[in-house]
Amino acid sequence: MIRSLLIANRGEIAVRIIRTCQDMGIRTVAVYSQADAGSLHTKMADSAVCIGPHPSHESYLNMKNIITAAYATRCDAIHPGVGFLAENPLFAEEVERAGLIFIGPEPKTMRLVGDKVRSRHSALEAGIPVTPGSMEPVSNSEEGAKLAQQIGYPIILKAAAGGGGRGMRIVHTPKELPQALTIASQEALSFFSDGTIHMEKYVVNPKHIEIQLLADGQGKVIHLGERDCSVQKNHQKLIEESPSPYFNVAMRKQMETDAVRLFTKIGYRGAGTIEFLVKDENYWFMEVNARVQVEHPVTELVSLSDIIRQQILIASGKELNLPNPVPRYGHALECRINATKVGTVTKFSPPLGPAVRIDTHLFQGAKVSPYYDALVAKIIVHTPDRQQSIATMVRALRELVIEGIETNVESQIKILLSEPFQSGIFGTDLYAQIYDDPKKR
Amino acid sequence: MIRSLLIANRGEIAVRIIRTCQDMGIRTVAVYSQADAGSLHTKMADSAVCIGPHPSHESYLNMKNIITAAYATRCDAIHPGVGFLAENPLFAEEVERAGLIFIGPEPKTMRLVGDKVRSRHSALEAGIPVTPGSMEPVSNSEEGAKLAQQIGYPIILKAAAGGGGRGMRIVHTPKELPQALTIASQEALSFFSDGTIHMEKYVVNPKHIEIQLLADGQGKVIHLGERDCSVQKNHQKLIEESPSPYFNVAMRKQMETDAVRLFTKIGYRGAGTIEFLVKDENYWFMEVNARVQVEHPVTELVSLSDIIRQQILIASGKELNLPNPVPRYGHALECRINATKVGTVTKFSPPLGPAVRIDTHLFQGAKVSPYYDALVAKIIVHTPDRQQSIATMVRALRELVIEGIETNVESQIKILLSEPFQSGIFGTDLYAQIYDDPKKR
Amino acid sequence: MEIKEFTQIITIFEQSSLSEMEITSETFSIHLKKPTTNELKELPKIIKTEEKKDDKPKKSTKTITSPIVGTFYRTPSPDSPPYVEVGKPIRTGDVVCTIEAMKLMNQMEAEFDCEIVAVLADQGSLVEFGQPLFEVLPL
Amino acid sequence: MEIKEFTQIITIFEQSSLSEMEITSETFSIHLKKPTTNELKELPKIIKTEEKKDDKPKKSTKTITSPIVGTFYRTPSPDSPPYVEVGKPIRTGDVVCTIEAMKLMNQMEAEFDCEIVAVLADQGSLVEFGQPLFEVLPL
Repeated sequence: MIRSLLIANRGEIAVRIIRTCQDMGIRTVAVYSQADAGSLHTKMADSAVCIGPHPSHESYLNMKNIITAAYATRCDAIHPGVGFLAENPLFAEEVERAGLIFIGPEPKTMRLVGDKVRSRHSALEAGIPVTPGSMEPVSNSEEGAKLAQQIGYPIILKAAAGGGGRGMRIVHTPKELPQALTIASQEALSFFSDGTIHMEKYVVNPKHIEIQLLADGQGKVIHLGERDCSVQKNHQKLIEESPSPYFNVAMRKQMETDAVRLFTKIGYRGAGTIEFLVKDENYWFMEVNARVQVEHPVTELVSLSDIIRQQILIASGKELNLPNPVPRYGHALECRINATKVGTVTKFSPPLGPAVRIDTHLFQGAKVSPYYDALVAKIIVHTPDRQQSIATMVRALRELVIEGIETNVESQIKILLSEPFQSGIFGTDLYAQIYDDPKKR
Repeated sequence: MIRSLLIANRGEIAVRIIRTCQDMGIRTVAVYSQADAGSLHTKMADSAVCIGPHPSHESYLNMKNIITAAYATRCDAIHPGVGFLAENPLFAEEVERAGLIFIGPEPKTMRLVGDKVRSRHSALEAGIPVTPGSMEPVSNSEEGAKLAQQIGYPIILKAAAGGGGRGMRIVHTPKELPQALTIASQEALSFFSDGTIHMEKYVVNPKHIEIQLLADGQGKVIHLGERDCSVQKNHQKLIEESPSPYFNVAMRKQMETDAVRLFTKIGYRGAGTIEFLVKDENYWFMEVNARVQVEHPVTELVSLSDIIRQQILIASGKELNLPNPVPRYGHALECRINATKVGTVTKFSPPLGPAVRIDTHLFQGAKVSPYYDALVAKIIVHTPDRQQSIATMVRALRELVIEGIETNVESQIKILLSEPFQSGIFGTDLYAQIYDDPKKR
Repeated sequence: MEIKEFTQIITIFEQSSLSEMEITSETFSIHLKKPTTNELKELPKIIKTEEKKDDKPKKSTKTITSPIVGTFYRTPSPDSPPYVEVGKPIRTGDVVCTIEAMKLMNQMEAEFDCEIVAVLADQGSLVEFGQPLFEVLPL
Repeated sequence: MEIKEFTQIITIFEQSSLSEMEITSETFSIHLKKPTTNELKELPKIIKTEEKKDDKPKKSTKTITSPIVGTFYRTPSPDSPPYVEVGKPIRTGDVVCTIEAMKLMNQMEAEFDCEIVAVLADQGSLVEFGQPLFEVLPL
């Protein structure tokens, strides 16, 4: 039984986790870097511990200080949130070694799905299509050239240990390949301490679709449907929705079944997501996100569930107690509000009223520092259908007042009102298309 | 087609109506008394017209100024909100005479259901149980004494034209009756310009249950389930929920069917509610509320619908386009936040995050005046079940910050945490029970 | 500049409806700001006739405000001359304008002898309750 | 401009409803601002040793802050005397306390010669990163 929990994160996700803990009667301990002193999560938690100066590797990535803080404040468990240590198997092991519960998958699962090459093998073995590409690391440039010819250009190079767009290189012609391989490998080495690279077919302008899953580690795996996260800028998601506007029912059902099968096969425990690329009538496994995701609220709204609560229950050893399939209602849409210029928030007035949910750590007086993720708020709406969701989202974004910092609100409204977004027929190139980005691929 | 709409109301309900208009692309015109200059609804509407000084009868009840404002700002329709002119058939007629659409039932329906005696007849004719009592006005005190003896004490006297607890008298013994009749009649005369009184059996500590209905006036009548509004203080609702925690399924189904039958029979058009008293295995028709109600959001959340939108669509002549029966999900709970001391709001920070909806006209700097209803905010939560809703509501109320005025937040938390409320087994005496009110009946 | 003058500036600013103020001159610059988190719309004039506030010393004028919501007309009919003209004196009971509400023409009468200084509402426009219609100088 | 005049300006500002004020002239410039409604928790000391701020004129003391999160111990073992005592001088490199983190005892050493003025953390309590442990007077 988890009665007290340390949240090893900051910002809106820490606030969001604290709220569910309050709903469950769980005592909370926040941690913060000196740059985040006075941040909302430190005020909302029952107690707060400063764990280091502003650089992440000395604070939010400082395993020792975090675990010591959890231990000394008599916590039963640690929730890693999103990012930072959320997908670090070493951290999960250290937490468990300290006699605490890590809220997430088992370390060995994190290791398996964290390796792009190994996770592709698992997907293939579970009978899930993967993009054409190397099933082993690319060891040298001759081998790479041969493989690329076989797959057909454009191809994409990825760090085997990587994620989040870092260490990725898209190659359009054989001539670019040798240098791209060298650079990608160097980037992979410096970001992930592992220069291993693998190669895949680069799918141009696909849909980015992911399936949300919950698994209790006791044999029960269920899905909560898909999210469409195709609106991205430089591989960073901007707008997410569920259900996807562009999805044939048979294919969706197949992907859901595939996703459940893969998690069952690898014995997954906890909340997790399987990301797919979708183009026309094809879909390919991309990766597993072994954690809760920023965009989880859209799924919570359409399935009337609380994914953080489910994570905590699973980590407490409870069997999943949800209907299977989980019924889903209406359409939910999320806009990420990112700071484009940091500072102190001099005025904050969130949109309220019907159909609107706000996850944020902003308040009047909040300091938005340049050291961490730019995400300052998530505006999520839930209505019977996509058209109403878009209208309500525009209403909400126009009602939102944030002064003292600058944000991407106007840009988000522009996307929402754009013809391709409204039509629902668009891929990951949408942002570049609207902003006529020369980097558009 | 309604393209522009005047909202003949103020406060949170005006704000709530404006938001739906924004979602639907409808231009809005707010009206305000001089005491409400700078109020949130005047800022959110596309334009705002001052219609009089602070006394309601010179501003929010000033039909001529309101209709002239609608006419001069080229509105297509008027939404009366809750209270003020919402159930006034004369206003509806004047609005229609000016060539505008009145968003509500037809005047003749309002007249029928606004008369307690006539509406009881309609209910009986539709085969709905009514509390034992007079089916005609009580004309004199001898006749009253005979009737009371027949019904059995305690009995309740009501103004035939009344509502909202005004002009009501509970009588426990024959000795009290003559004077009670005189006073009730005088009150009825002064409040409703009609001294007609009728008599009913007084049900001690019943559940107050109401069924929400939508009717398109073209033959389609559907219900959106029930609301339990038993938590009341002096006949004023404080907390509402759906579904009711104390309800046998067969009886609920019967009440829903009864409610649909009555609205079908009287040819109702628009949104409306039928209120029932429930005790043990019995229920009795109480009255029809021929308007949207303050507590409509709990129904909106469990049915993923927008009742204001449906009102506007029905008034535009659209057929109801909702599944029948409307599916309902989970449990929703609403707490009314009332000002107990007025003033200027110096700080306002609403609870946010998962499962929470806020309808309010508060903001930092808002003036809460003593002239109107004390309701300043509605906190509504939606979760899978009642237990979670209560926990989330307590979290939300604790997160709510309102400074500069005083409110009933603490008192609401006390009710939520009380044993009888948590058990779900309580009637309209709950508040008196918790606060050990000597006026407890 | 003396402290007294600064005080005066601040007092002036305080009493004004401004939210922010900045003054720059050869010898000084001043920047003032009020806590403006949520600015309220200024209350319209509440009483039917009241002193007009103005910084400049001036003859004491009053405003005649609208007692109803309606459409403002300066003339009895489209081709008639206006009821009243700027600079002309009028007597108590003289009609100064009509305000149309629900097809009814409501004739507004002067409540005291005065001279019209300015017409503040536009011909044919919507006037709110309490909206200033005329600036007048009592005689 | 004299200090008395500044004081007057500040007093005026203090008593006003203003949130911010800036005055610049040939001879002076002043910028005043009131705290926002949402005051942030005070930042803990960021640097490991820094000047202790105090209004009263005093000998210039410094604070030694915790470089890690852990449990603070003044003694090497439960029945030993403390590493350091108030009023006693210590040398660079002397152990001043241990902080336990994940079963490891981290011995904290003085970085300069000093005298302990006050012990600021409780025996056996959790100390945060940056939390003041000792007030010391450099020798």
